[in-house]
Amino acid sequence: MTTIRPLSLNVPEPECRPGDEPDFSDFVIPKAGEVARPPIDADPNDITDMAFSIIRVLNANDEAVGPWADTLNNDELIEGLRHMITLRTFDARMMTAQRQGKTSFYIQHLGEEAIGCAFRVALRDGDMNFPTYRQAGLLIAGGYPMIEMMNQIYSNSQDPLHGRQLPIMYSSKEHGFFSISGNLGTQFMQSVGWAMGSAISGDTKIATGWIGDGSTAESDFHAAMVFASTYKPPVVLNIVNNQWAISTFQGIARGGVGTFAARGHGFGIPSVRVDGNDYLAVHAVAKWASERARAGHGPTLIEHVTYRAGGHSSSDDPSAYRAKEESAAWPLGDPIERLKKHLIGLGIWSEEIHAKEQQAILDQVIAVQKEAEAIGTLGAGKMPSPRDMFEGVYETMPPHLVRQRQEAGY
Amino acid sequence: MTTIRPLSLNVPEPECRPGDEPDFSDFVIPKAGEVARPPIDADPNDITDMAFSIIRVLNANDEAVGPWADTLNNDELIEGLRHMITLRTFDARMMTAQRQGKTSFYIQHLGEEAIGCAFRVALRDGDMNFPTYRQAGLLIAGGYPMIEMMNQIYSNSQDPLHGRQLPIMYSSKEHGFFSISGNLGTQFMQSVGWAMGSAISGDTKIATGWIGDGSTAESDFHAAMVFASTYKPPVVLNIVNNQWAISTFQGIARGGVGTFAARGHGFGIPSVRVDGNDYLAVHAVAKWASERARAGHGPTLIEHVTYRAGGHSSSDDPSAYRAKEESAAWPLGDPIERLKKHLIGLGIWSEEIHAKEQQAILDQVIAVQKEAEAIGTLGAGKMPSPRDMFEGVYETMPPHLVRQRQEAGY
Amino acid sequence: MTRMTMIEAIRDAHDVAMERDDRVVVFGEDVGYFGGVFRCTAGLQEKYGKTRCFDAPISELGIVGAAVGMAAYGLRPVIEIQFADYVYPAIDQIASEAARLRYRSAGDFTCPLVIRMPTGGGIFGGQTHSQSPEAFFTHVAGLKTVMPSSPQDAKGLLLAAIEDPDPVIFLEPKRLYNGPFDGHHDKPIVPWKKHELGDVDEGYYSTDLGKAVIRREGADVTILSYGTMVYVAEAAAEEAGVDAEIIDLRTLLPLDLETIKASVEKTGRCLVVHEATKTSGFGAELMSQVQETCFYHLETPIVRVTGWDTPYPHAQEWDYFPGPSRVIDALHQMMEN
Amino acid sequence: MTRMTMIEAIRDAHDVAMERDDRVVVFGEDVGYFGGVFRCTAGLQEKYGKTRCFDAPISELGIVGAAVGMAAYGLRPVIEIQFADYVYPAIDQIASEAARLRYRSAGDFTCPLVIRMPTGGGIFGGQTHSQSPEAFFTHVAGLKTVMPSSPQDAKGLLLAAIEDPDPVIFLEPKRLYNGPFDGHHDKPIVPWKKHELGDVDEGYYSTDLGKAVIRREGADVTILSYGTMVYVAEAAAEEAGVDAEIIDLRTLLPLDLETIKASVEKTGRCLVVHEATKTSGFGAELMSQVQETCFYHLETPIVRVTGWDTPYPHAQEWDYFPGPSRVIDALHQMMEN
Ligand SMILES: Cc1ncc(C[n+]2csc(CCOP(=O)(O)OP(=O)(O)O)c2C)c(N)n1
Ligand SMILES: Cc1ncc(C[n+]2csc(CCOP(=O)(O)OP(=O)(O)O)c2C)c(N)n1
Ligand SMILES: [Mg+2]
Ligand SMILES: [Mg+2]
Repeated sequence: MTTIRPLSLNVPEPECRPGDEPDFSDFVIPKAGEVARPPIDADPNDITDMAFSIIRVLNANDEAVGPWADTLNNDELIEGLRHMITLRTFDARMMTAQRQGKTSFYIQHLGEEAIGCAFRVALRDGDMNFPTYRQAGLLIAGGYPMIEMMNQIYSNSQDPLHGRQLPIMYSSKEHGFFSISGNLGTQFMQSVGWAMGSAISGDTKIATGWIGDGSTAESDFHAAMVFASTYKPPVVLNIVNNQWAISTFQGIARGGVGTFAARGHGFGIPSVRVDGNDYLAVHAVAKWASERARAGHGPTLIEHVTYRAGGHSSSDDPSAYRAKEESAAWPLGDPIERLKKHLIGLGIWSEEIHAKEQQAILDQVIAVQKEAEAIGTLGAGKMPSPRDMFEGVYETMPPHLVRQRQEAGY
Repeated sequence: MTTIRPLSLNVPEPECRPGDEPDFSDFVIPKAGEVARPPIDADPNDITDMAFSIIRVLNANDEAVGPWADTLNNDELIEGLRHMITLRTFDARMMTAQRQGKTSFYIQHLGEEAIGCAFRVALRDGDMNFPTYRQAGLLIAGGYPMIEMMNQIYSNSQDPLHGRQLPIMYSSKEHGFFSISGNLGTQFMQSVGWAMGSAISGDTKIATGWIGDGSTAESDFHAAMVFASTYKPPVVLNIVNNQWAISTFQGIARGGVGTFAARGHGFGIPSVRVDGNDYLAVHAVAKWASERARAGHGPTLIEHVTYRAGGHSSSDDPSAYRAKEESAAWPLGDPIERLKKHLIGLGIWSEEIHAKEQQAILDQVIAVQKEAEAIGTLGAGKMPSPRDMFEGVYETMPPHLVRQRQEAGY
Repeated sequence: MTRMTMIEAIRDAHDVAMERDDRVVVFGEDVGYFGGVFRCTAGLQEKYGKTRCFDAPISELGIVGAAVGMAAYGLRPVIEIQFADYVYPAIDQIASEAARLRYRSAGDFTCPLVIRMPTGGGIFGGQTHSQSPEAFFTHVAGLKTVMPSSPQDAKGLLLAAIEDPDPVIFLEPKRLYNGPFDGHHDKPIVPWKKHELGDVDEGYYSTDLGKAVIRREGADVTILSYGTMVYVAEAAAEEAGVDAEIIDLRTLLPLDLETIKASVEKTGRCLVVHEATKTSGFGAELMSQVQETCFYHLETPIVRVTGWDTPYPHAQEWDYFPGPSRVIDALHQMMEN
Repeated sequence: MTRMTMIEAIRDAHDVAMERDDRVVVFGEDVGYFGGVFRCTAGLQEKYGKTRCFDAPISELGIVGAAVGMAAYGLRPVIEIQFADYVYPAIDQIASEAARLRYRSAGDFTCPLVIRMPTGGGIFGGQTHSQSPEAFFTHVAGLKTVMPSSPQDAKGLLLAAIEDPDPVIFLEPKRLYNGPFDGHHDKPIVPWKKHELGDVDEGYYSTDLGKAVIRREGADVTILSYGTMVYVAEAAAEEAGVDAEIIDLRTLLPLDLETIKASVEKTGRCLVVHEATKTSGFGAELMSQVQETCFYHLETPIVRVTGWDTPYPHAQEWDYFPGPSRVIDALHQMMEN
């Protein structure tokens, strides 16, 4: 018989708040190359341990080691580095543009560039990504014109979304990038539905779903897992664990389980964790999971372990809720630095080339930015017409909207 | 490189549809007594295997064996048998009353009586259950007056819910039975919230949440697991896997994972399966889980493995979607038969006593039914006043409802 | 022409659509093997196979979310929410996603999707098998909302909804599934077999969304209604001996304002009848639009007869349900001024 | 009296309530350590501890569902939905559970619960940071719906909501958090510090739910509004030179019909102004009730000025937002007839 003491509520707290010493000592990081690479038709029950380890390719000396290495050749690696530099440069410019009042809002990827950039390379044209607002790497690496992105961010007259959407809520069917929703989680379930559609149609295309650590608490996450578990559609479900929601650390969503990847075990879905700051590892895992999907082995759950080095968005100041030093203390380092060092180690890159490349990309981004700003920025220059506000609510405008448009004077 | 074949959708099917031979050979049933009984503060990670086995106490000869035995004395066992007989008798009478048009709807427990009846005995007064429509055993075993249940079923003038609710949607705070919602799943999350309230208040009361196999697909299931995993409130979360939703077999909700209990592993919540047709096993597990909760060790997930021997509700004819023989073929037998044989084996019961007891209970139920029907049945006799329809929407009736009530002529 | 129940007509519409277009897929709770708790999809799985008609897990969110994804892929999902009362878990996927996908992607992605749901009371279903949530949907830009009142309309409107390039909420008055119902719950039930509106055209045809129909011509008062209430209004007009013109809206959004306007300008009186709760019900929008467009023709205030602002009770079903007597009272009161 | 922003007034209301009543617990996304993305709960965790003010997982369903359970237990949860646009995942727990618990259990269980959410546009938040979903809530029997327009009202109404025995939806016009806004987005921002309605009583007081307030007396036309639009209406009346009586409803349900009736009977004209989309918006209900109660006093049709029936666009924010010029046009048009 238990003696009865008063109960109390457990409210998890992060190791480190402003003023504290960052401490990642509890954060176990397996050696690169340590995790085996199972066949794509492995029985989920035989690989449950993968949800508690981390697949890593680049070791402490930035050499590619182990069974997940060698999925990319040198040119592809250099291309990958370019993509990441481009995304980071683009982000830096757009953050500044937002601060200058050229747009209302921005979300950057600082520290998380490897994930979208590497993943996209493992996909085929025709596959569809259901991204969060922090996966523009899928567009950059997918060759989506930067000018379209900027026009969207500036809500100018050339904005492909006609000024209707918040900045960075891109959409491009052609580039396999599903329209971003401001409502967290919804796209995760939709990615499973899209993949079910592909399977029903006897197609060969696959879908990828994306969600953040905090958003795994949303209902859509569960629905996606249930439907993926039951119908086994060709979908790769990605959790980007960048350690923080907004001011809320990942422990509030994760609760009493070791990892987010472990959520997959309740559904019999192969679930793995990958070093999200390791371009090679992300690509290898993306390749493995998408091959599984395409071969008809069904869904895979991937937890990308990374760190949100910047603020949540242009509206957020992280120093209010986490130690400034935490970012520097993050043990998995910086994805661009690591790939750069790897390429230098391979003898196909150097600090000089890197500096030149950065400058070249910066020039390119600035050139595109000039072009976009010449068209217009939010509220200045050429803007989408107010008339357009009434278009596209339905394929054909119903009478009541026509009346309203006329009432508005358009 | 994978060769690309057209994809196809996996749609799970039950082993047996009307016309097929029932076949439960894939259904692994561990021997009674086989599963160890861990301490209540066991590390969830050390007992994950419990989600893939089944805790059973009564063996093939209906003897109580193993570490989960001996949680009840003889009188309590006899009392338990009486509760189950009472519930089954009550159900039979009410099903007939519904067929006779004395009420609109009914849901019976046939084959599942052990679960609510045994569980309630392991709880204390003050604890709160958040039941489904198929857990009236919690009321019967909790001493809730049968007359109140019948008045509610008949929606007569003495209906404690004033005729507002569908039959069997009982509510009794005094008896620790939360108002039943017709919307599946919602109560599961609320049970976690209630338990959080108890913990926040430094109380010693615990909550239990109840949900069906099919309803685990609902969003509320996920929310409940997330909040339980994070705040570790004193709650016992029960999944009643009776193999069927309505016409949909449990495989559609369960998907590619072995058991529903395994869902708990993604949350670090101790998760066990129990033979839901074994009164002793259900009680032992309920005792273990509620002691965990009360001692501050947080939530437990329990999958009660049982079989819905009757139709889903009075509106359902299961022969349209499953083989009539399936029920008889169900390997875990009938809870009343099994406890009866156990008591006979103990030498404290006999077929004669059983028959007498059944008759006595039947007489008692019939007496109460007469009493209830003397007051009224749906649409006949004394009925709740239409005026009451406008009461209780808010504590004090706002002006617009007063106007509507007057317009209605009351 | 065949006499059919509304259930048979709905099933037939599915059949015709699936036959004509491989992209049409049907799923929902219990819709596959069993064919739906109301049997509206019976036989479809057998005929078209498990991957075009199948059972879904009990997750309205998942059902709608999956359908949004499939629609974006290029299919034309037709899904069933078992009861309209259970649509709430899916509201986010409907209001934030399905309804806005075309707009927010500037037509890059679209969402041709039909969400069917049995609606309304009169079957002693209590609080959670009786609701009429149409007002919610009409408030969400990007959705169309339809409610048929007969087998012929149910089939034609459902076929039109399936062909529509945008998401359509298709509300089925469950009290009309097997026969018309005029609110006289004590009278014997009339099956569709005995009612001319049970005549359904064979094969393919479609009934335009956004077009109301005049069920009864009249000169003195216009009754705006839809679903079950159309029959209640008809009975009430007869019994009240009032020369009422009864308009069955059929589509709530887009609304056929022309037909409404013409009628109210003719009669000078307007009565709105619906089963849903009163406050912020769709009747409020109807009253507002009539008031906005016909104010100077109105001889008496527009009146609404609706369900009360309470949950739908069980025992008091017929006190809640806005039956003929309440409509008759309203008609008499209106004719007095 | 202290000058406060609406944010400070809301925080103060929490503080006073938590001080007075241990049963008051506060949680939601980012409300704990950080004090909320709009800082409405800043300092509460520090003062009252982690178990009375804490961060919740990102599950609106879970937040409301947990609160329903806590309320049934006996606590008085005050929860925040980070933006009203994100309430949809919780609609089932609100409409099917919180709203009906008292009724369906015949008072055996109750649900004293406040659900706060920043509402409305004017901050370039795009489709998912700008919505005004009040109409949904007013259609659900069992809920009360409140929207303050000033710091003083925000504090008093929030304290009343927390003490209310039933669930209250508390909509906070985020454009008014830091100062009044009359729709002239090109003019410099006025902080509450510079506005008399920024004067907030210290300590405990409460403002009755269900009571509107007349913000401006007038003889020629009654303007019914709430939230941000009250200031737009004031500016418009001034600029139009129309002697308008402006009623700030403050509580949408229960509605203060007496005050509305008295005013419209006096002025003979009624203009309804809200930011939400038009069709089936709360304006429709207001028009209907005015029409039902004041028909014979109306000299002109009731007019509504609202957001358009589209999602809330980003670039075209000021074309969507019903600003002073649209209200002025409506006033002139009404005064002409
Ligand atoms: C349904 C919903 N609830 C809340 C929000 C507000 N919100 C926007 S981002 C965010 C944090 C998300 O964190 P996470 O999922 O970890 O993604 P990350 O930003 O870290 O990539 C929140 C709470 C929202 N957009 N949608
Ligand atoms: C939200 C919601 N969706 C659908 C339904 C309709 N419905 C009632 S019971 C039921 C099946 C539930 O099956 P399960 O969870 O296994 O419980 P059981 O009846 O087997 O005890 C369904 C689909 C509902 N009541 N609520
Ligand atoms: Mg995150
Ligand atoms: Mg079941």
